Amino acid sequence: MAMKKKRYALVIDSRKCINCKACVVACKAENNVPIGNFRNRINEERKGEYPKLSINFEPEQCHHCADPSCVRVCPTGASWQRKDGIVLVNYDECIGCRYCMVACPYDARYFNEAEGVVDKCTLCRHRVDKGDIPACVETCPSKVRVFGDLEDTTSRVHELLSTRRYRVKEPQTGNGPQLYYLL
Amino acid sequence: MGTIRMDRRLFLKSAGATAGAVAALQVGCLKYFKKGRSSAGDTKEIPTTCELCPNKCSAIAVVEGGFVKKLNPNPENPKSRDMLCARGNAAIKQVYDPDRLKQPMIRVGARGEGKWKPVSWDEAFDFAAKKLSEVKDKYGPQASLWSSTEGFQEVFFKNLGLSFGSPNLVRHPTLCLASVNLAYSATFGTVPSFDLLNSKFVIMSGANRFESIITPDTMDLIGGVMERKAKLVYLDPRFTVTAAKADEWYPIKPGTDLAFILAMIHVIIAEGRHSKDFVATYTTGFEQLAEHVKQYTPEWAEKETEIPAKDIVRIAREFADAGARALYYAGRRSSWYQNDFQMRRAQAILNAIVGNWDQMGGMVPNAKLPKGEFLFMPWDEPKAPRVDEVQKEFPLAAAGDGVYLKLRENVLSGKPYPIKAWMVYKQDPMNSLPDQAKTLKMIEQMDFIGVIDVQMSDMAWYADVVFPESAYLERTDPVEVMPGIWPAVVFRQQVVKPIHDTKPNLEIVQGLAKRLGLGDYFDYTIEQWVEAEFKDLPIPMASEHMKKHGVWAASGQPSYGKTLTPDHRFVTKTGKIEIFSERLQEAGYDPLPVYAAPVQPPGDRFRLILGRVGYFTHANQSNNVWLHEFMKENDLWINPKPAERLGIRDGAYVSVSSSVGSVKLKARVTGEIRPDCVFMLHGFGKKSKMQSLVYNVGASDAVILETAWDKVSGNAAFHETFVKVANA
Amino acid sequence: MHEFNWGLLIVVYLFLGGLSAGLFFAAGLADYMTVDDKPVYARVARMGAFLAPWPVAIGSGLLILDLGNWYRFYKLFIHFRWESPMSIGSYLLTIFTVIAFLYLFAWLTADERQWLFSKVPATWKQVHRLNVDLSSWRGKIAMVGFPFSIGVGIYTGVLLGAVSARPFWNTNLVAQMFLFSALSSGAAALMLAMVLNKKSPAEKHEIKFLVTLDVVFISLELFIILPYLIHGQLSSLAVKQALGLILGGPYTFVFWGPFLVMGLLVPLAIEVYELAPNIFKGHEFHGSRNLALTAAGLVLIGGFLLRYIFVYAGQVSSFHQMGMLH
Amino acid sequence: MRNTLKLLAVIATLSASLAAQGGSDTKGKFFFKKTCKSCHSAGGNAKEITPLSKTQAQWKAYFAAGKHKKGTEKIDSVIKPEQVKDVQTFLVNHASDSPQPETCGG
Repeated sequence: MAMKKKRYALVIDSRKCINCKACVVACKAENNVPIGNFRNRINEERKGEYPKLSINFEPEQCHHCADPSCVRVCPTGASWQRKDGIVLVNYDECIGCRYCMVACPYDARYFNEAEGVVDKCTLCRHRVDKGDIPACVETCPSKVRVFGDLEDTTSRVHELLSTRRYRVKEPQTGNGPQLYYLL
Repeated sequence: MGTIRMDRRLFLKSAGATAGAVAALQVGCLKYFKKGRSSAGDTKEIPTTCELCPNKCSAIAVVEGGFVKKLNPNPENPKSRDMLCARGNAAIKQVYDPDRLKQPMIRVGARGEGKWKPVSWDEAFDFAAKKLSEVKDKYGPQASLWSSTEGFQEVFFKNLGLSFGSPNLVRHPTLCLASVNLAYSATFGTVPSFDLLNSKFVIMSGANRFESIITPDTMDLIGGVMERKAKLVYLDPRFTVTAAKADEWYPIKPGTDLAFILAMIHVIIAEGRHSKDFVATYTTGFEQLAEHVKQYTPEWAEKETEIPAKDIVRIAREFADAGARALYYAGRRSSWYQNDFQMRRAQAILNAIVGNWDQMGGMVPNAKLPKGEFLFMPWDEPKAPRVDEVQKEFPLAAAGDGVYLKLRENVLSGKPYPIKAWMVYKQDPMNSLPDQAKTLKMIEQMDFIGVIDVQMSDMAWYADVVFPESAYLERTDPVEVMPGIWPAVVFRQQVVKPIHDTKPNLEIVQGLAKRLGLGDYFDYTIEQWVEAEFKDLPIPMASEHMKKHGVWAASGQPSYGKTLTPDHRFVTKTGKIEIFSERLQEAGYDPLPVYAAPVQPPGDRFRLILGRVGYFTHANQSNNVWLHEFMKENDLWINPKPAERLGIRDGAYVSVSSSVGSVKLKARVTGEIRPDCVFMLHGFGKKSKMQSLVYNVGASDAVILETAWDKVSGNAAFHETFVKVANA
Repeated sequence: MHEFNWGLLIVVYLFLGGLSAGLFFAAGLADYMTVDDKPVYARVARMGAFLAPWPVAIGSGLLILDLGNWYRFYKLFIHFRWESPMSIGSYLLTIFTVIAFLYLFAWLTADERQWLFSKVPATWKQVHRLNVDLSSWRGKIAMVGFPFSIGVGIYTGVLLGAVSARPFWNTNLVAQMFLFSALSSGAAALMLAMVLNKKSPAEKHEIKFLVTLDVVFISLELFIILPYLIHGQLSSLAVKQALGLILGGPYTFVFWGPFLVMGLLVPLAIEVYELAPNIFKGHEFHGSRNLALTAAGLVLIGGFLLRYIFVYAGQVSSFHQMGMLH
Repeated sequence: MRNTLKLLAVIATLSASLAAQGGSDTKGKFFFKKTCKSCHSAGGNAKEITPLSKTQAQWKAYFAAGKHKKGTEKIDSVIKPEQVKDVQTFLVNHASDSPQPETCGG
């Protein structure tokens, strides 16, 4: 049976992010992420002087890039990418050289000390493959993240990217990041 | 103490590891490590209800091989808006926390020394019953104090205290939102919900809803504000996340919110922008109000609040123009000053005169759902009057909740009668009451202290016996109707069997009751109790439904305006919305809110202001390993100007002292706070070594907060402490 | 605080890999240098051949130890990933190490070979068959080894330079910089060894040869560092900000002081001071042992610091504008 | 059943003394739910009644009159005489104009 081509992506409305960390803990539980390591995070930018101030939050995790540098530099092919765009680590092939961590423009990977391998956001592939959405997307109180298939023209991500202005981070690295930040 | 560390990861690893060569072992681990990522065969999904904050969101527990692997939000509950916050997600770690109380323990060293003897439940019950009986025999049943915080199983604990014969139940509201509840009750006869999902103009002060706790209000408002459907004006001496997201932020002078509100009312009435029909039909006392607020001009308020008069006028106009869909938000935990009740009353009045009552986008009286009740055998009412003399000192307050700080004063003075035994359920007075030294003194004068808790709180650390309660994921609890705009029924059922030698509160209460000769009053099981409650629910096959879904919500759109019929009787003395309150007047209080300027800190002092961050909020969660990662210790926010004057550098330790105590913590020099205040977060500096992540780390605000309370509600006033800051 | 994924072991490894490449290159070059068809630098070549394989062998060992799962290093050789510098580098490094050992073997005297094989049990017949004289193959081995030594020298730079995520690294000049630094380190190490060899002290013409080689390499390195800095300043904002790490950031001191001045300019000055009178005025070459030792030592420290600065500063550099708080 | 028997035994011994004094809110609630609500509930035989159905004064007047079923029978023929005071206490305490501020939980 010919499967329709898929391309998963996240659309992020950072303005709604209040740094509540629900996504971070949900990810930790869902993926058994060790203490001290994180697969996703919330970047924080504080500016100004009293009383003219601003704070911006920006959730970030693996961008599941179109041409991921982590996959390119991996010497054993442990870092790989599925056809639907999800970038993964094959833990049996990973030798723990950490080249991919150095090569990721988004610092999205971490080294699992206990296992000696590099690990990262899997976009909750085990949930996604069952038709669910990633844990961070699901739990978010203010629904900052929208998950979906860019190839599906009826999807919410497709709609948002067609109708709203957005940016991607660090496109100059040539990675083709697939986390879309709404403006 | 010989305890087995039941960390989940460790367990999984040891389960996955097989004996063999080092490499084989590592490969074995890795195999398991991978397996942990995909669902195993025996996965169960059990709906339950979160207990980590009062919001009670619906969750679905994913259980694999007897372990709670994940909590997912349950979309069926409209009140949890298909989310779980950081704390809700981290509840798993409450179960598998190595610091947890794992068996009953009796103190063997001095109080607070931390020497414990693990005992059987029988020993613990016998010991506590003996001590309680001794106190009862010697001083009477009223010499026992029963303090607790809301929770589905709190009812059993309260009933134990009452059936024991003590009138002295003291609950958390006067450390929380009693002033709000009393002010709205006094005005509308009820505490309404705020329809933030549909409001157009919201003013918030004395609350920090995008940062301090995550509930539906947070989500509704952030959606509205960020999608430009609602405007948010926010007053706070500190630049919080809420301030960052608000349309307008004013660093108001602390304690002057009432002046701002009165000036708004002044403008609205002076310009005739109030909802005249609504005021005429549903309220009483508007004329007195109009006369009363004449003195409170925007120009006067500017001097008090430091908010420009022109902005007050503009905000008042915008607010009144939004009318039915304007809201002055009531706040949540919100007891800051000694005039807190009157400040909240003024908010209520402001809301009333723009006619947002029972309107879409306004304040909506809570819809309720019928629920069955398990009828247990009633006991004699306790005969003695309350030790905190609530009826005399705070005639309008909720007597059943008590007034905590007044109670502590009376216990310390031994008047009107001595208190010699203290039972505590799910509460940590050591950290939730100001002036920890006084609480310690109160502890010292007890003949007996028993604490029921999931973890070794600071209060438990000073107890004589601790009864380990099962975590919520290990219990079945009474059914709860959650009134609101979208009322729902939620059910908390056991997800996993207790992993330690713990018991649900009901069984702890029963164990004690049996030995106190009160067993007959608790002669039922949780299943009987729950089935009785299911009976009157408006749900077909209620029992089956609730066990399968964990929640039931009334479907369809909320119906606004049910109370907007001329013959509707508000639960007030006059049956109307009471702008002018005769009841307050009779009780000797101002019938309309009268402004008195707050005392300002002398030159070398700062006003200490407090706050919460949503991934802890309550002091009992800072030891959760998944949450602790976000903040390892609390710090003192201080504006760069005074910091420079005092030579305080960012990140250096400072001492913060008030008239009652002194603490040390790191300074955070930041422009995100007014120069006349300093700020610290609640929940650190624990004294209990079984809160290992936060033991002696950072500082507890309770140590330096002074005792002060709101005159009408008795609610603790948490922002009335002036502190000196110096390099440590 | 930024987390360093690569630490000191990687710095040492990059340094040692480069050092071997430089030693081999200098040794091979010395072997080829003849005056009137006489191998006047044979002692230099032999010393170089003796030293060259060890740093890279130790370095590779360190690299393997630095892996999260060291026992899986073999996986590097069951895959070939042409896009991954590390994959290419692993093969390059292995071939180079084999050649370097072969070259060393070719420089052994008959006595030395006999001594070596006397340690092998007599029953290991297959091993004893390897006891052959390769001295006539030296030139050929060196010739085959040259591109691999250059390759290893460049590889240590390409490993970093190929990472587009790190603006501090991601310029074409890093590879050359590392190569010339490697070659100069090799020459300096060889000089150090020659001068310190008490049994048969280095002769002036040998020192002159190595000093000359070093002056050339240091100069080339300087001519890469200068455009690296200028280029960076004129480059995109991210690269410019990344250069801030050495132009007014945490690595400024170590870059300008210990590395650039002490590790490059001072040894260059010493070496020019030694060489200039000889070249320009025809004076006899000084050949001061102490100055040679000082210059060589400083060059080695400089070579190490270059890698230290690049490994650490590079990891700090990022395109990220926002803070990295979790 | 066992519960009820025990209950009756206890009540019988206690109620006489209590009825004389103020009356018990807790017991009143129990008797109200047990006795009155069996008819006066949604879908029951009679009109639904809650404490909020009347004001404090109205409840007091109702019990002073002591009539049930529109005056056709005496209240203590429906509620046991010794329980009337408790029920009255409960209803008055929770009447529609009772100063009972809402609380949090419990």
